[in-house]
Amino acid sequence: MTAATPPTTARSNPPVEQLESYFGPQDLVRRSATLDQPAPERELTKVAKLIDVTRCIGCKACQSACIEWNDTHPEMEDFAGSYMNPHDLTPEMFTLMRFTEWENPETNQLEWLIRKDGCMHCEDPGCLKACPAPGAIVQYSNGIVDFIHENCIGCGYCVSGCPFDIPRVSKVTNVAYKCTLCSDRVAVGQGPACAKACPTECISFGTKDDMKAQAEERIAELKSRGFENAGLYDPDGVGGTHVMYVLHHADKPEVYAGLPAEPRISPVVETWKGVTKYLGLAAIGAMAVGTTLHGLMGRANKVSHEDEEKAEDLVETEEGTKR
Amino acid sequence: MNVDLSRRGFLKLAGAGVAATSVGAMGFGEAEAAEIAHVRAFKLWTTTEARNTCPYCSVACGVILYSKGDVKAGGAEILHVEGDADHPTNRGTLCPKGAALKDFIHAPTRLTEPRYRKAGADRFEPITWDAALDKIARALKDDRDANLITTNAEGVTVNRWTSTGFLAASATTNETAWATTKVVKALGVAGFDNQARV
Amino acid sequence: MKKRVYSQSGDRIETVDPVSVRRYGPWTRGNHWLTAGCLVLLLVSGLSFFHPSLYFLSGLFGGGQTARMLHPWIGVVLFLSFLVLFLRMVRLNLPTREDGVWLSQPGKVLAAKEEELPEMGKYNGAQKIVFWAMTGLIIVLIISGIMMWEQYFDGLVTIPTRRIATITHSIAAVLIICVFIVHVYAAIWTRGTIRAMTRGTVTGGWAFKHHRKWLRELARLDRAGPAK
Amino acid sequence: MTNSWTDIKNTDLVIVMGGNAAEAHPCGFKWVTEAKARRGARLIVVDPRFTRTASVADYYAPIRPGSDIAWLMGMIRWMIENDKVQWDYVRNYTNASLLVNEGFGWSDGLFTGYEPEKRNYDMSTWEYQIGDDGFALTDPTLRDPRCVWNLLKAHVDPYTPEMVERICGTPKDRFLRIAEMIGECSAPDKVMTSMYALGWTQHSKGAQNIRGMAMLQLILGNIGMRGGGMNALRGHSNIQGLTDMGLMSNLLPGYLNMPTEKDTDFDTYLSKRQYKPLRPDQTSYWQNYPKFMVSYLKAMWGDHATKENGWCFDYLPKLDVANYDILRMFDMMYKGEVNLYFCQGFNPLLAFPNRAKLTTALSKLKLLVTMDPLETETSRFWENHGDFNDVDPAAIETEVIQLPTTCFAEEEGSLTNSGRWLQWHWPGGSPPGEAKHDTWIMAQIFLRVRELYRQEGGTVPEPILNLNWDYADPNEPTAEELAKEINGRALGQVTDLVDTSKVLAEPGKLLQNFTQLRDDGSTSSGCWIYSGCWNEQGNNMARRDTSDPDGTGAYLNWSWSWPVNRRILYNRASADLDGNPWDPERKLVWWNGEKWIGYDVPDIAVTAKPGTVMPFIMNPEGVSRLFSRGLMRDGPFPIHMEPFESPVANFLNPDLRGNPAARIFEDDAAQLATSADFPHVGTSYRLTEHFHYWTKHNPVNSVLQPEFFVEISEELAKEKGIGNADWVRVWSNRGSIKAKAYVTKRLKPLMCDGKALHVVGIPLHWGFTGAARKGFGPNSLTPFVGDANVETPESKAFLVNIEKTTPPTEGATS
Repeated sequence: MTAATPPTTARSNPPVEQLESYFGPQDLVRRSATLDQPAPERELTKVAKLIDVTRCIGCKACQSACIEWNDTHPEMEDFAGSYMNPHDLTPEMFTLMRFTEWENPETNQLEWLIRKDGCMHCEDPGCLKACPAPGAIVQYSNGIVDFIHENCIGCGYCVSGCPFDIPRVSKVTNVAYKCTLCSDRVAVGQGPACAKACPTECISFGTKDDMKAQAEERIAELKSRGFENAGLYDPDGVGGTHVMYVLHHADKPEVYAGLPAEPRISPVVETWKGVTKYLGLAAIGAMAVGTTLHGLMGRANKVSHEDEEKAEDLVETEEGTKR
Repeated sequence: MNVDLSRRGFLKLAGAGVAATSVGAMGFGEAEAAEIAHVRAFKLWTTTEARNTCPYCSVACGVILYSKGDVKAGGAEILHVEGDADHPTNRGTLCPKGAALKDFIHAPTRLTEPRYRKAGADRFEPITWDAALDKIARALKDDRDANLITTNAEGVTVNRWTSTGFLAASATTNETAWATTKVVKALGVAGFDNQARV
Repeated sequence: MKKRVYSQSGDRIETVDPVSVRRYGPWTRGNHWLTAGCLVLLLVSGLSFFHPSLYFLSGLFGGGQTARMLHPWIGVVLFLSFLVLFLRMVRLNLPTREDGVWLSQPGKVLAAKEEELPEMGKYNGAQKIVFWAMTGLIIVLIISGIMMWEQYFDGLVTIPTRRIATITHSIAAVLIICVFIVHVYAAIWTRGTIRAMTRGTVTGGWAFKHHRKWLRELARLDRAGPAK
Repeated sequence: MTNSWTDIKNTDLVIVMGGNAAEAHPCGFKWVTEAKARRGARLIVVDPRFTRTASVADYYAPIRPGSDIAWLMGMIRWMIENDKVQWDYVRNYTNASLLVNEGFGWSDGLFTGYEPEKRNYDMSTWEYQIGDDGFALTDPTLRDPRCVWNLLKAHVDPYTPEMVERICGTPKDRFLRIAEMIGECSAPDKVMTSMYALGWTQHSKGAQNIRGMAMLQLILGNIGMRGGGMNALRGHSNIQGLTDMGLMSNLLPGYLNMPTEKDTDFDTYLSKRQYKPLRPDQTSYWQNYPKFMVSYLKAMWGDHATKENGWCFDYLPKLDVANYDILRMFDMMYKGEVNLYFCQGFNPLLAFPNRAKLTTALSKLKLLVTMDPLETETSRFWENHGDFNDVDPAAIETEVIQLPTTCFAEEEGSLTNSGRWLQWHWPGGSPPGEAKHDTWIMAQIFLRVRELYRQEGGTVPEPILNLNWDYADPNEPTAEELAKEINGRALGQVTDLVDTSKVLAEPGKLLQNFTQLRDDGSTSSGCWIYSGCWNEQGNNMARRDTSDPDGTGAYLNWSWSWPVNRRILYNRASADLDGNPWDPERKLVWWNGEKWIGYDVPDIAVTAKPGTVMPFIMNPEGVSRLFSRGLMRDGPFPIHMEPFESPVANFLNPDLRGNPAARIFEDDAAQLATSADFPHVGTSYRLTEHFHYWTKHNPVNSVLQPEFFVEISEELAKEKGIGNADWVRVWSNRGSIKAKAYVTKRLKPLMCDGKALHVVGIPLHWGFTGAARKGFGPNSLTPFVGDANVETPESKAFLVNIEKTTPPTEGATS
């Protein structure tokens, strides 16, 4: 079997002959609920998806391609006062166009901001940190954060752990789902299905370095059009992401349907998965050890024969000679 | 989606009562032997590709149909449709309609048999191709014989038939269009039009 | 019947020589062991999610999926079971002045020098603490647990609230485990205690030593009561 | 399109007006994105709504539906006033200098020759001054007051920016800003492209809207240029092909036209179509009309078509009216004059105006035959669906036969895209159940009718009995056989016209292209403009060579485009009079001293000397037309006309209603409403998630946009007490629909003629069959009137009212 090469573009035709995937379990850098994950022997080139929001026309081709590639079946909902459908990410809809009609207070112009939402593939993934099931969430050295559904227990901790509110747990299978960055496609040298489909090529895919360079060009072009605050969204708080945005208003990402300005793994989650875990175990351990020691070292609290007699006395005194 | 998992989970649940009281029975070592990390098997392996163009708008994006089975033998089923990256216009991209072409091809409301609705009926009933086509041919012949205007008041041959009309499709091939226009114009149908009118 | 202060209906002196005192009837014992069983299952399943090194415990339930599925349901059973227990026991677990005195001298308690401490009713100060700690923690656990019960209540609270619920749940769980250890250990350390929850009776000596006021009341009530 | 999708990347400025390219043609719109990103091109959107195209535009301006001509004439006025004119182009390549008949003029919104009772113009004055030599007179200095340029100046004079604001509701500052952006493209090295679609065609003066922009593009010198042109985005995948193939009442393949009763014989017919040049040395390519027509008739009736019988000319129906278009046919149906109707892949019940009238009309048929891969509302027009199709099946006597056809994925053949590329495709799947190819169905119908005529005889059976049907399997002609027939072949020996000893094609061989067509019966070709698609070199439509020298976007070896694989029409005009490219950075074709060469197939005889033969070879003048003579029924210049249903009066003449030259049937005229009862302007459009009425059958697209809605401004919502996603009723004088309301900032009231006007946006993708939720279409409301020239219905501007309401009822059947 020929080995696949890493993808450098989103747009190529998929192979129909079998190829060996270019990354696999040997490339894991993180594995959920695993204490002794060995460092991989090799370091893969980081990949990234770049979403240029300024080129996006909100056509939902990404959603369509995502459904088709991943064989999901999102439920048909209703019209709820926006073009956004489904109304939210679901276990069957891994990506979603979020529409915002925003009147720019500086220019008084209407801007229709459309952002493709979905997993950001954080360098420091909150979902993985929160996950209690060993190997249910993994991160490969190329940056892909993937859910291994067979290992998922459906607890929803990833939902709490994610700074971007992405994972969704299915009510049918009780397994969490999210964008895989089309790991199955990337493995054989293809870009993600959404990136391939995107009609205006607002979604690009390649090495993270290439994507950052491309973003720089785009930002320069946007600045020439008067978008002085154009910039790249690759937030440091989560160690950078493998899905990045070019924004016209990078100074206020919140206007794009609540894209967090400074995302990071919540301190609550950090504490829960950090200090609490260890202090908790320590407390339980200490209590167990303490009582055991007390049991071994100290004397048991025994009732003496004398007590029994006293009790009889007491009962008789109190009870008289009734019996 | 993952039927295996839920079934397995269910079986384990059934055994949970026993397991809970019998630590050794299940064995700690066996506890949920974790699946190793893997990516989904690439679903287009061993499929057949056919080059086509999107039937929707007139950008005419190149698409590749991935199928299993033999088209000529009549058993080919399309598993996936994707943009053709070689195509100069779309370069592999597709819009939300094009990207979902597979489910257009397999739409639940695709027609699979000729049907006939009697006058006044509230439903269709199946009809054979032969019966349907004979009915159509007979109706055409009778109406044409009765209503073809052969000459006008001035005696000019006009061979015009206006009591039958034909609307042509906008997504059929040029070749089908040629076959269609040959037949319709030869019959003398004046009320001939196509979607371009709209 | 005279108003009971340190005992409740069902508590009675069964035999005199030797003295045997009925402490818990079969329903109460069943109720207790149901609660205890739930707690153990919750503890085991909960710990498996708490730390990777304990994940193997989920194997006892047939795997993580079932452990995850069962845990909250067991929690609900525990909550309801404990609620019954609570209602049955709450009156005698209301704190009294003697409890303060008793608790203020832990050295004597641990050294088992109870003759130097005030006489206790059916429950001593430590038992009352366990009772109230369990009550409080179970309430916290059930509320926070529901907030993080993905399968049925995924949209109940916002994700930030859910995070707080999660950390609260885990801290409460640690605490309840500690309380549980204390409870179990105290039952073991205080010999003669466990039979109260197995056979339902304790010896007169046990009652005399640990819950003399209770014993006194039962003895008095027995005399005052109608002849059998 | 004069150009192609891939060519758009060469532009400097894109104006999307009368269309919504990002939503309706997302993958084609990619090339706008590409031009923006790579060339720094700017994008202007002019639309009543802030569309998804507008969301990525550099500049947006609103416009009232149906006021585009005033806007465009205002733009032309501004260009002239501010000297933003590509003078060399205008002088040499347009008819600016030609002198117009003294009798021609206009007043009160009407041109000379108007006959109100006929709703028609006598166009005899709409002509050039013709000299004794038979050629049109010119004044190259453009001083003569009767030259086209000066008439144009006078014609556009009323359309000041203030007047544009008053008529169109486009704020003056926005209009002027856009004028400046467009004005830059009058420089020879700056190019604008116009992208339009049904936002311009679906008006009673749709053709004039497009002419307005075409004239502006000529004044800017942008026709024939890379990155320029007039680009009709077109609707369906083969709408271009169906038009090219002439599947219309008044057309024959290759834009030949159907004879009328005045064409009493073949020679009379030809005499009116063989245009002689109107200026010296000009090509006037239609002089070859007889070759195309005879070859077509030979393709139809083969050996039966002889010179003696006028090549079977009499077999063709001759029209007594301009057009038996769909509107006329449905009107006739409505009156009980039609018995049989065929809908091949067409869903008129949702596609045509005034659905109530359509339902009544269909109910009067004896037999309706539908051929479609999918369920259609038309095939089930008799079925009750509650509010969504409120009919009584028992009262409808029409018999219906519903035939299942294959779809694209199961068939082979070519489709012509809007850039005129004929692309071959191959099947990937097998037809479901008993579904059959359309070609098979047409063959079966034909063979059975022919058999009946053979057996029984009948009225004029010859056109049927003699139809050329010599396919290997007459039951199902193959795509290859049909394509070759379209391309054409030599029936006799074809020799060079000048050097007759030179044999071009032996009998039986496929023709190289239409230059080998002859009018003596020695050639046949189903569609002359497609000649060359499958010649002796093979199937050129199947070519897949992606090479593109110097990245011009031409892709000459990818598929095949008509005519003769030319990718940009009028490309000769990309070079100046001497044959040098206007913009050296954007060379297309040029004169190398001996011949025309370049990146495209030159749109001129390759040896035609620059300066003598002008670029617009199809026109007898050799130049393009700012003044269109008698070719448009509603005027040689576009003039402002209100929609038939308009909230304001025509400022030129308040007594005029709609297009004075447009046909309207009496019953339909009676149903026209005024703004007294219907104060809001309705407009229809597509959404990117759906394709017409097809994708509502697709569960995926139904997820992406599940339910019918209408769009209204926050202001109108407030006025009517409508909340976002509330149910509303929208009604016109012809019908009523229920929809969820989408209250949006993307629609704003327009200030027109001192009044605040509200637009109600009505998307068109829902019906009562398929996977999506049941819904209505705008055609329940739209008026039954079409464009004066081509009868495209006026679905983009009509009057409605709106109120809050309760949800519709579903009906018993599902």
